[in-house]
Amino acid sequence: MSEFLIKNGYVYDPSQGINGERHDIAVKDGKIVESASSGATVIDAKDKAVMAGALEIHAHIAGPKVNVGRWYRPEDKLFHSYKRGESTRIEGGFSIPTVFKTGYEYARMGYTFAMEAAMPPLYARHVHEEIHDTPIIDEAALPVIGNNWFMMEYIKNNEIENNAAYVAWLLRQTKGYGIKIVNPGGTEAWAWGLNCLTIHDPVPYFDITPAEIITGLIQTNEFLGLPHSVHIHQNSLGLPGNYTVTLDTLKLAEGHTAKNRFGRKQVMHSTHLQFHSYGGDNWGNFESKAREVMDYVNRQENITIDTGNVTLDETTTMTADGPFEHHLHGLNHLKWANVDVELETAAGVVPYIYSPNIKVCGIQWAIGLELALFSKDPMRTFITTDHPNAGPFTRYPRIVTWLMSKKARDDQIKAFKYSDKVVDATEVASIDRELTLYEIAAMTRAGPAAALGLSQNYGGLAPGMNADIAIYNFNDETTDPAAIEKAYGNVAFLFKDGKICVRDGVIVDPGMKHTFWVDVKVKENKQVMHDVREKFLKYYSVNEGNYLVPESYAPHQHVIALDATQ
Amino acid sequence: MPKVVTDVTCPFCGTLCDDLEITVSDDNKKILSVKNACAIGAEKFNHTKEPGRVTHPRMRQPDGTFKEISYDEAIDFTARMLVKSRKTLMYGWASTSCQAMSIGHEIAEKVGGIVDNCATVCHGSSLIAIQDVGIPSCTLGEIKNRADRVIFWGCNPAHAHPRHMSRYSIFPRGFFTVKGHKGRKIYCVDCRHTDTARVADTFIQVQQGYDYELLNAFRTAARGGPLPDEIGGVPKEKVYEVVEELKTGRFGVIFFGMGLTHTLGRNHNIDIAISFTRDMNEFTKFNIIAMRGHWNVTGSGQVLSWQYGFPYAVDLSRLDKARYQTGETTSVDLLTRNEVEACFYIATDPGAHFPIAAMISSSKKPTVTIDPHINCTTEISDVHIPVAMVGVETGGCAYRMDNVPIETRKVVDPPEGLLTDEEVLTRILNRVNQLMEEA
Amino acid sequence: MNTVTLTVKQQPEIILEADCITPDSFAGKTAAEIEKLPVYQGKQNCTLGDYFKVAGKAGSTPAETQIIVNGDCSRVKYIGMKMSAGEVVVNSSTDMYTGGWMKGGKLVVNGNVHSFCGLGMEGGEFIINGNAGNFLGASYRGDWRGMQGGLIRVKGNVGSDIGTFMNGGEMIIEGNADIHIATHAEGGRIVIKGNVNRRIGGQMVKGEVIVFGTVNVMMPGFHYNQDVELTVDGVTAMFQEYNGDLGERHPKRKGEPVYGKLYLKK
Amino acid sequence: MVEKITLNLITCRSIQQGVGMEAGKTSKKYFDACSIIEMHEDDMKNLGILKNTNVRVTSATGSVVVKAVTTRQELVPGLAHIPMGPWANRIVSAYTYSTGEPCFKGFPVEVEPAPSEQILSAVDVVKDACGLLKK
Repeated sequence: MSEFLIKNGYVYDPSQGINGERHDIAVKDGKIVESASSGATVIDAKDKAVMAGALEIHAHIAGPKVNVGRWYRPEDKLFHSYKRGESTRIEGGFSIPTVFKTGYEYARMGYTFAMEAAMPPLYARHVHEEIHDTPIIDEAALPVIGNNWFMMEYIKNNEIENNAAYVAWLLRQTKGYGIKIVNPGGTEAWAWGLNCLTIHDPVPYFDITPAEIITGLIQTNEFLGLPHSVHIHQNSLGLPGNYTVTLDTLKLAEGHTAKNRFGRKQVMHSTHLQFHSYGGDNWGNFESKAREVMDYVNRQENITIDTGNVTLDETTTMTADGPFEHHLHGLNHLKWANVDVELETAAGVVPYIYSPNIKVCGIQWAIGLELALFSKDPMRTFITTDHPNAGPFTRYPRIVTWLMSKKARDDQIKAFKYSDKVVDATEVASIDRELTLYEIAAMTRAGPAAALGLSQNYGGLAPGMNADIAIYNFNDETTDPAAIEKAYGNVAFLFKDGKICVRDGVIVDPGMKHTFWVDVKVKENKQVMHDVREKFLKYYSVNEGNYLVPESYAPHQHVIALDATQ
Repeated sequence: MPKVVTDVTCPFCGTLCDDLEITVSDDNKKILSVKNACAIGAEKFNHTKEPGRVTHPRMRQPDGTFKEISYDEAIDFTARMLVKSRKTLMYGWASTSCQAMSIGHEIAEKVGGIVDNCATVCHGSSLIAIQDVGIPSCTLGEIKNRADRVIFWGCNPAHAHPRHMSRYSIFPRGFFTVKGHKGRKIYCVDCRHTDTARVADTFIQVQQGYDYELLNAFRTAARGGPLPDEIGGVPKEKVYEVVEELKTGRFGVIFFGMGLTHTLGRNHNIDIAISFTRDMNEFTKFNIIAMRGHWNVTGSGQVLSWQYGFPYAVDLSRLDKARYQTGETTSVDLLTRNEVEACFYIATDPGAHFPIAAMISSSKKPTVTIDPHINCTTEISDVHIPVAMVGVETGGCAYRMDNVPIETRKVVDPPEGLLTDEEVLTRILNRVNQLMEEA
Repeated sequence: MNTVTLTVKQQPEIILEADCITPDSFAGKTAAEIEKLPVYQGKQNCTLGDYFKVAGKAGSTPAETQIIVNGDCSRVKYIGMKMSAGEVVVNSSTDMYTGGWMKGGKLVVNGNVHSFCGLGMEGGEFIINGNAGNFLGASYRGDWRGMQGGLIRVKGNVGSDIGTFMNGGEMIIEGNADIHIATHAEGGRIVIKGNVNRRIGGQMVKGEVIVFGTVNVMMPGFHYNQDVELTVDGVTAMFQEYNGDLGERHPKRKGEPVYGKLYLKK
Repeated sequence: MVEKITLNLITCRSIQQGVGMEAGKTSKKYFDACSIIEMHEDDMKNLGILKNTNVRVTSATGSVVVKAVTTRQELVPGLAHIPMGPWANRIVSAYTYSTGEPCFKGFPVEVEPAPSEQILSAVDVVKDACGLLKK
């Protein structure tokens, strides 16, 4: 394998505390090494920013609902299909790109890892088929467990060890990475057309509350010592006044301590917090509660969050929060797709236009930015668009620009039709903070890597770590918003596993992607295996023998093996 | 010692039953018995035993007879045809694995093919409708566990999906449906009194071609609006009565088939059925599911969608973009409008299932067909490449009618020397690459 | 206004995709430059000059450019697609997508047009002096934004699915129409001087359909409201007014629901 | 009694057609299952034929000889059914209303007795139309 020496770049690596100092980075055999031999290919990174490959902690990029979003929106591809370069496949789609475009676009922005945030276990094979076909980037997927029948029965009976054995079994079956919770209890209620809007609403029939589910799953997660914490999409998403539900949920993390061998500190990752930081009690008096929410997050150190920034585009919302999508369809009357998944979860899809001419959309845009700008710990605050829910991930360059430039934010505020109302309902106009590249690196590299339990090899540039490196044509001196956006969207170089995959924004190598999954060994558990057998015989529509996702579906698999038998 | 292979998935219809047990001879060459399959599924597995299976590619001669040729010759002929043609229809895919499709798409992207699947003459209408209005739906296990109102509209599962009613929709006892059939009210809407209608509690005989009007009446009734006395032969009192019954259910579902997709209005019939389903969610829980036909037509739609964003009729003829327009890039339109220069068929038989005008057009163009058996298409093709049967002699991923992916299994060895779809397509792709490099 | 005349010199073997035949792409170009504009036959890249003789010179802007096309264009797709100004006159029948996503200017086809013409039209005037196929002034698949504005006038008959998801603009059909008129419409107006087969206004939210001739089967979701006198395209007559589609959702204005309107000439 | 009657034709699957397909397009099972037209007994009476009489079915698109039978999938008078397959497709119109989906169900056909005419095999019925059948 070839050897490289990246010279003269400004290095931003919060994992080592390197803040814009000039450092040479040597690469050999896919890893970062102390020094390169004289035969190494020299890459001149003068005036350029050098960072680790970025990690996407939460996006919907593979699987059944993503694909529904793709195929039921041919109009999203109309005049949005092209081929760039000799070695690439045809790319298509704006808000829900095809797998080829997904891999290429992440790579062009300097991303080397992406987490598919919601994998319905029954559809795990589909998720992995798409991951298999997504070029360049490493991926993993979180099975949704927050409305699972097994889980609800075990937790109701306070059987954490049984639940842990079941989760371990499920991760192995689905080649999954961790525990995703979406609208706990509410999605099961949706199977009867109902919902759980607070964490104390009882789940129909199952006689359990969302609060109990969340607490039980935190205990399960730490019992197993998984690399990632529970990853939660809270109840009451997207509704005015929901910030109280958000605070109630976040408080459930109090008193829990992370137990794992990965250096992960949080016990709860709260995702797309923008959708959960709403004040007011209707769309008329809708306002930002980002400050209240971030005040709590800043104090409570065992929580991480991601933002869910609104990008002001026409997009396609999709979530396992079935009742929310039904609610959204009631607001905009655009086409509503829904799939309830037996014993496990549900999902809905509805197109949505975040128009700069609509007050609420402007406020949502502001809230997403405020979360990042109020953050006191960029290592616990990550940038996402909850792709494609608040906007496509391909808008990260624009979000980074808004975060790094007050001028860019002011320009956008001015462009709103109801600027005054947006300003009144938020604090964004009065925030002077401009994030630095070091902070951006924390929010997109070192931070998410630590939260995912991957900081040993990913998210940093220390010798021994994986040679996933992004080099950008900008540095802390760059202030022109357009220049920031352009540079962040078109890496000068992207190294993946020590190979150059992107050069000047052009894909030059399809890379060697890895699928990550977690294999936990637990004590033999006859009870759980009996329950599995029974539920498959009686209630599932597929045989137990056909549930497993074979390893052939996980290209160049990276298995994180754990032992939870002690 | 004969061996029993369990958890076998049936490669016939979109029900994709995955509980078959198949006994095979110890040398893996013969299927001895098939358990749990319906009559059609059993026939499929048993058919492998039939004598006279074609095991070599064949090329049609000027006198109309076929001559055996080698795989190399057949693959070279195919690759040259694809490279030369400026616009090629690549139709079929419903009876092969998702892995094979993926290779086929790579070929299409190289040579400028239009990839279309059997949805084009089956549930394409449904896909158009879903693109227009979405679809509230669920997996089949949800029906088994929860449904107490089940409507079969324009479909006849007793004939087309024989185990559907026992596995999912009428008879099974589920978690919340411990009474099984007794706890469900079954409706059948059709222009014929079918075998499915016979097991329904309520049969609504609609005049052929009046489903859109009848569903419009259902929607109007659900909103409490006035109706004319009779709609498509159904008295308005019946409409009001049925809609009220549906509202009192806890969980309803509509299964629909080609009685809606093939009749006047096509996609609009599905569109309005979906709209009715959506309306019913204001009163109770309601879902709708298409009774997809071929066992992996859904899979073709899925793979095309994640690779190009469209579920069928994907036009890659411009090489640098993927386009889609049903009515333009759909097989029957392409053929009857003479918009393609060559035809490549795989894993289906348009000769038997396309209107004859399309096949007359096809027969005038260079044509290659990949299929395990002799059929109506192979006999009017220039080259027939026989392959192993997917789901019987080789495995691979398939998607059920509710989009749940299930692995099909290899149960027996294919006849000596026979390649799989994946192998043939890979060799065609390699040959295409070679020819293009040479050019 | 400057005029460019295109004359077919060779028929395409399969079908020609010529989205460059618009005042927008011609503006500011000489005949020689126009000849070099790209057209396609499947994967084969060709130039306009391969198939058309080009004479004259375009104006400096689209608005100052007129294009006259002579010769058989019945196998040419996309003429006038996305045009924003100027004028195109085709003295022939044309194939699919003629005037698709048109924004302004005037497009005249002295012949028939195939399906998907005037798709997603936003403005301008589109005159078809023959018959039109299906999906005239409809939306692209999946899009809820059909015809938004402008005028389409058809001298002859039209196929099915005209004005699907229509949101604005006007369509005047002087002949007959087949099935599915103004399905899912949320605005705009369709006038049909001849007869209609079936399924007018199914799932219509708002908008108007006015029929002078007969209707084979009425939608059960349309309910007679009153008789009204209307002046339509210069003709004043009495019409029966129907509200519908009563099976569909309807917005409210001042507390009262707003319906789609169907007018049948008495 | 009339010389020919006009019926509304639909083409659908049947379980026999499914079994026949899997038995093979050249099999007797397929031929028996698909080279038929299912009619109401009243229509047969009207046409003066008994079950299992060959009839010629003609649409605006074409014409095909099949055998008239009755069915458990009860039809109303005036409605007829040919199982989907090459025989049905000789008379199915390829017009798709620009949706891709041909007119498989709901089109008028004329049915007339043709007791002395032969029913072509599945492959031949297609070859015949394509001009590839050696006479």
